[in-house]
Amino acid sequence: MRRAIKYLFICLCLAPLLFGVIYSLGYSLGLAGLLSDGFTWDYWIGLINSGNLMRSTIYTIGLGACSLIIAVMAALVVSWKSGRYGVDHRSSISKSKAEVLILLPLLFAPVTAAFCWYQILSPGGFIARASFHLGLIHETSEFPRLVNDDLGIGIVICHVFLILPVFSYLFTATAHKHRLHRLYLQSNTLGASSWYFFKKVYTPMLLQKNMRVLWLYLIFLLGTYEVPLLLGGSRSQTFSVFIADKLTRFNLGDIPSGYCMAIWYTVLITVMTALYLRWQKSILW
Amino acid sequence: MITIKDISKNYGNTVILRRVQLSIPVGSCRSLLGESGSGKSTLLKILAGLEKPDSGSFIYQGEELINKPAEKRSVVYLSQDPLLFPHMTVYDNLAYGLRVRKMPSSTLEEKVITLAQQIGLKEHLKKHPHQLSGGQRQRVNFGRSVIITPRMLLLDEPFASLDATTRGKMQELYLDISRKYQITSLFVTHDVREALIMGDTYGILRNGSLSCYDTRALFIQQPDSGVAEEINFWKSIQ
Amino acid sequence: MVSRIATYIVLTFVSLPLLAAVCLSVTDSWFFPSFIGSITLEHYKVLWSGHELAHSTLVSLAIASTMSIASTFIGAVISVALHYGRHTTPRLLALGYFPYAIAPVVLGSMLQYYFLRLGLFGSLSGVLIAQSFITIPFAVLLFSTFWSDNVIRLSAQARTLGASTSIVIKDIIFPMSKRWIYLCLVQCFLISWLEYGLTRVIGAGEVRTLTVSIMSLASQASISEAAVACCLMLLPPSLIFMIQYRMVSSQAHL
Amino acid sequence: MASPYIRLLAILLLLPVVSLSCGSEVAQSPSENVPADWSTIATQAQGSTVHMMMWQGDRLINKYMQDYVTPRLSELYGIELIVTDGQGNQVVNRLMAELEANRKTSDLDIVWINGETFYQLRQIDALYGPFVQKLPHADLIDLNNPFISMDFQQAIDGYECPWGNVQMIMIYDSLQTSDLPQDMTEWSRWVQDNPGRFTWSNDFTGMTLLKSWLMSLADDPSVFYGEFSEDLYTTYSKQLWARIENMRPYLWNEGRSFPASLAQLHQLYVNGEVDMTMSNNDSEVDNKISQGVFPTTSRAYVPAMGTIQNSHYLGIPRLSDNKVGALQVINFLLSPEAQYEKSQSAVWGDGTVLDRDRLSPDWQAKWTGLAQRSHAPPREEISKRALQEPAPEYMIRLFEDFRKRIIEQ
Repeated sequence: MRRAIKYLFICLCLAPLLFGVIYSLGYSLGLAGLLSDGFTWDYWIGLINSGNLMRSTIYTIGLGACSLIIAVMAALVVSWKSGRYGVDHRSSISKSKAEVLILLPLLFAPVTAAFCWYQILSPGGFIARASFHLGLIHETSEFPRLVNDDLGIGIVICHVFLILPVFSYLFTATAHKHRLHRLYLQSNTLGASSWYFFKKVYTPMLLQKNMRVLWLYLIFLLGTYEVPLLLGGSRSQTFSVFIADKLTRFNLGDIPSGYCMAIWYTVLITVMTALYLRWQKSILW
Repeated sequence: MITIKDISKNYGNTVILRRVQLSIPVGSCRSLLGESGSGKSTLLKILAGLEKPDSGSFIYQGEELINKPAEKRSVVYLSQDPLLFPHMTVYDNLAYGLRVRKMPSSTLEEKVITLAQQIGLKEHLKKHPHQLSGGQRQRVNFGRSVIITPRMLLLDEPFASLDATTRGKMQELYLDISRKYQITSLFVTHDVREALIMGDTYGILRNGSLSCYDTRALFIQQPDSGVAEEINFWKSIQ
Repeated sequence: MVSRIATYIVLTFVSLPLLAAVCLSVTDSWFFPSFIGSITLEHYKVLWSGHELAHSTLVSLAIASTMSIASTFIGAVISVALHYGRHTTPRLLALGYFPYAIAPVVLGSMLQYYFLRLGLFGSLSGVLIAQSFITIPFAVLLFSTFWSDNVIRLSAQARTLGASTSIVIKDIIFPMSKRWIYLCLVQCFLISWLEYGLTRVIGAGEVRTLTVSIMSLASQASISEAAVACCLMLLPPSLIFMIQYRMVSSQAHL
Repeated sequence: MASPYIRLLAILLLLPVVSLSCGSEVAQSPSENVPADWSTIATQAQGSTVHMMMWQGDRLINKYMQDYVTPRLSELYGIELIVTDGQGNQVVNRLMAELEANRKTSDLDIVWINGETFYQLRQIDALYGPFVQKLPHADLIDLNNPFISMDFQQAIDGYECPWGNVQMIMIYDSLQTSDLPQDMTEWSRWVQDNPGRFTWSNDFTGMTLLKSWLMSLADDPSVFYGEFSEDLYTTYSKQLWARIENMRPYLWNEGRSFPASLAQLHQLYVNGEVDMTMSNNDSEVDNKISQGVFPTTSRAYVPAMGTIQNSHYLGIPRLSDNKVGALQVINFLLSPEAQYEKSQSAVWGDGTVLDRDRLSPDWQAKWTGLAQRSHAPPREEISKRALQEPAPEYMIRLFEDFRKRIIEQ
């Protein structure tokens, strides 16, 4: 009985992935699908030659990394502020309220956040309207493009919004756990400024302690779909948008290349997850 | 009589227990002297039924226990830190073994109160474990095991984490109660004095091999029992 | 001073989308450049007249509650099987990360064929099964943090006192794991509640949860309705959050 | 310990392979025995459930289905109609996946399709037919009208039933814009005069505009009628891309991106980011004004170069197991009653496919009294500027080349 349940767990974890990859592999090599005419590498070669594989990879990883870096920097500052290093403890802004508010994004589904940010950032959105009333712009075309742009600014903003509370909480908790407050006082008595401590002790220590979590979030960010779908530009597509797009495009001949990309993405994620687990192992096991 | 024969246990290539033999007359206590890593915890877990030996037998009054699951053995394991159920009161902790055995609540209550009196915890029955001191907790742990009159009690350095005074008191209490309840026990410790105080017979576990000594004299003569060193120490400071 | 400004900027940043959602859900004729159109509660009123969004909310609630209870139960059973009375290899648990790491929409696309073959495509049961690929491993991973050395030793102790496995689970494991069970129920509910990709692909437009509705309303540019859906989406997590916050702060007072 | 794991892994690996190879047998369609006479069909359809997949991107259309069609069907025939959301490409994807999975029956009984969706569904043999002539109301259809009997230059051959007929229109705000471009040359100039104020969506509607432009580049648009011609496409698309390339810096966002859907384009228009939007439904402007989405000063026009008029259709998947129910539903949707309801601009504003001369005098009278829409020119007028849909390959090629030559550059 116990053994059976154990195998059930293994199946539950591996079967969806294996089944999916095998079908996709079949499709991408012309072995499955209604329009398949037997084994061929054409779809793979086509995908690589079109540059879409490289472009999507770079674009997706770039967006993920940017979002992560900005969110981490912001979260470091937030956790530093909420830790009240070098500030009187009875400091002004009510601690609990601000700290509760920072958790607000946790309530948002990615699709909700993407929709709201679209309405805020688009050239006809809230910020543009406010700028208009403030006399900063006179018509919408003067407003900088923040959504559906090629750089993915809107995507990054939305991602940062979604993960900022996680990292803020994580950093605050880590700092608390490792008693960085005491280290701070220690470093003060040694004559270091707050900024110096922040730069040389606080940041490196928190980053080092949470490297694995950051890696895990990078993996998650590579797979976000709703945010780039609503906020992304038309020129570059992230993995998931590309895949979903190809699989449901009118051109039935495009479907295999969608499956090629799906395999490439799955392999990438599997390797990254395996690295994460190995990393965890070297520390824990 | 409790007889343990040829118990062996290996983890991979590491030998933990090597053909351990031992016997304890019912109602008496055998002290087992062993350093950490000598295999004493594994031995106790095997006897409690929490781990399976590679070979060997464990016979209580002619009945083979080695293949019985832990809950059917009535052999209670008492560890160094008192493992009290944190979500239950002292009363419920003490009554636990009896409830499992479906004892009617009137007899149960009587038994628990008597025992609580004997271990000096009558005033604390409604408290939760985190409200007790270390010594009190160990007393609950001990009472909880004794109350079901187990076939055998396995004590794994039960007083190691207590301070010297409490420890002394606990030793006295244990001797007192175990005589009253006619408990058969195997008492593992790394403290020679405790081994001498608690045991009727003795043994030393070294790297998975056990030597038994049925009289105090034989035990003291053993060079690695540490008794000689203890005596020399006291002599040297006189 | 600088730090105060920084704090206010961050706080504005995190609260903007909520304000946007609430504003848009009560506005009509939101034409540029008017900041807020005419205020109306019309978009909420339709919810009571059997509007599609009301239906979506119920579907979402039903799916999320089912997933929450079922995954917690199955996760708990698997967890007991893996951990009870022994130390499990972390290697086995590590498998639980894989379905969790892959993008749901990609996973769904790759599995669509099998769901079709099994007749589960575009059905509620299909969506439930697909979501369980994520929630059950998650529940198992979450429960694995419960099995501390202390728990394992306490259950061993109870066994030597005569308690059978089922009694140990009832008397010791269950009461001690209440916090994990609560957490698991909440988290699985939220995962399912916030899920879009798998539900869209495997549900094939026939299982219209709130997230699916928001996406289709947003791409139809039905702004006000999408905003109402967003506000509805925010409700259950806010409630859970408030309860949790109450619990934590009331514990702090003790 | 290791061996059972390996065995398990082997099973896991093999299972999908086995299930894939099973899928290669030829799919059998369910009983093709749809009765020949209508009364039997009607009896069998009584009380059944019909699943319909259609684009649900419009509030009014959804309302028409939900508040009118569904209750009427259950009232008249006891049929329960279940409508699910799915655009053309999703319909193709779904039916194709069902065939790939070797399903015996489809989950869908009716699909709302046209143009390349029809073309592709025919390609993969996913449609049941011919069935149109079985429908009693088919007699009322205006099959002489090439805009109805031909779908993207492909004869419908009874494999899909016309449902509605629409023409592409351009929508503008009469307060903001007065000089309206009438052909591609004027458009280029207009865009230069109004930089950043025009764009189109990278979807069906946007491509329909490109198609209209493409056809207007030829002296006689009718050269595009008939089968796809590579030469024709190459010649005129070269001109088209060159012109768009010139136009590009003056487009919205300097032509660096295009809205992904018509809805996004509508939103740009509503937000005042662009001066024009467009629609394949000539009643859209009235619809959107009545919903409070568009400003009331919005108007529609059809440029002199002409725009594409086309019809949309209903098909029955080959694997549907309730074809009789589907036939009954489609027959109802073709009825004068349902068509009349649908053509009111407050309801949907969809052009009818019925030939009015064949209707009973009562219905003819009713139709004549139908309130005209107020913000778009009358249908009779705009259909003078109607172009036929060219073959579906033009659309597919335009899509691909637009992405390669414009978006990704």
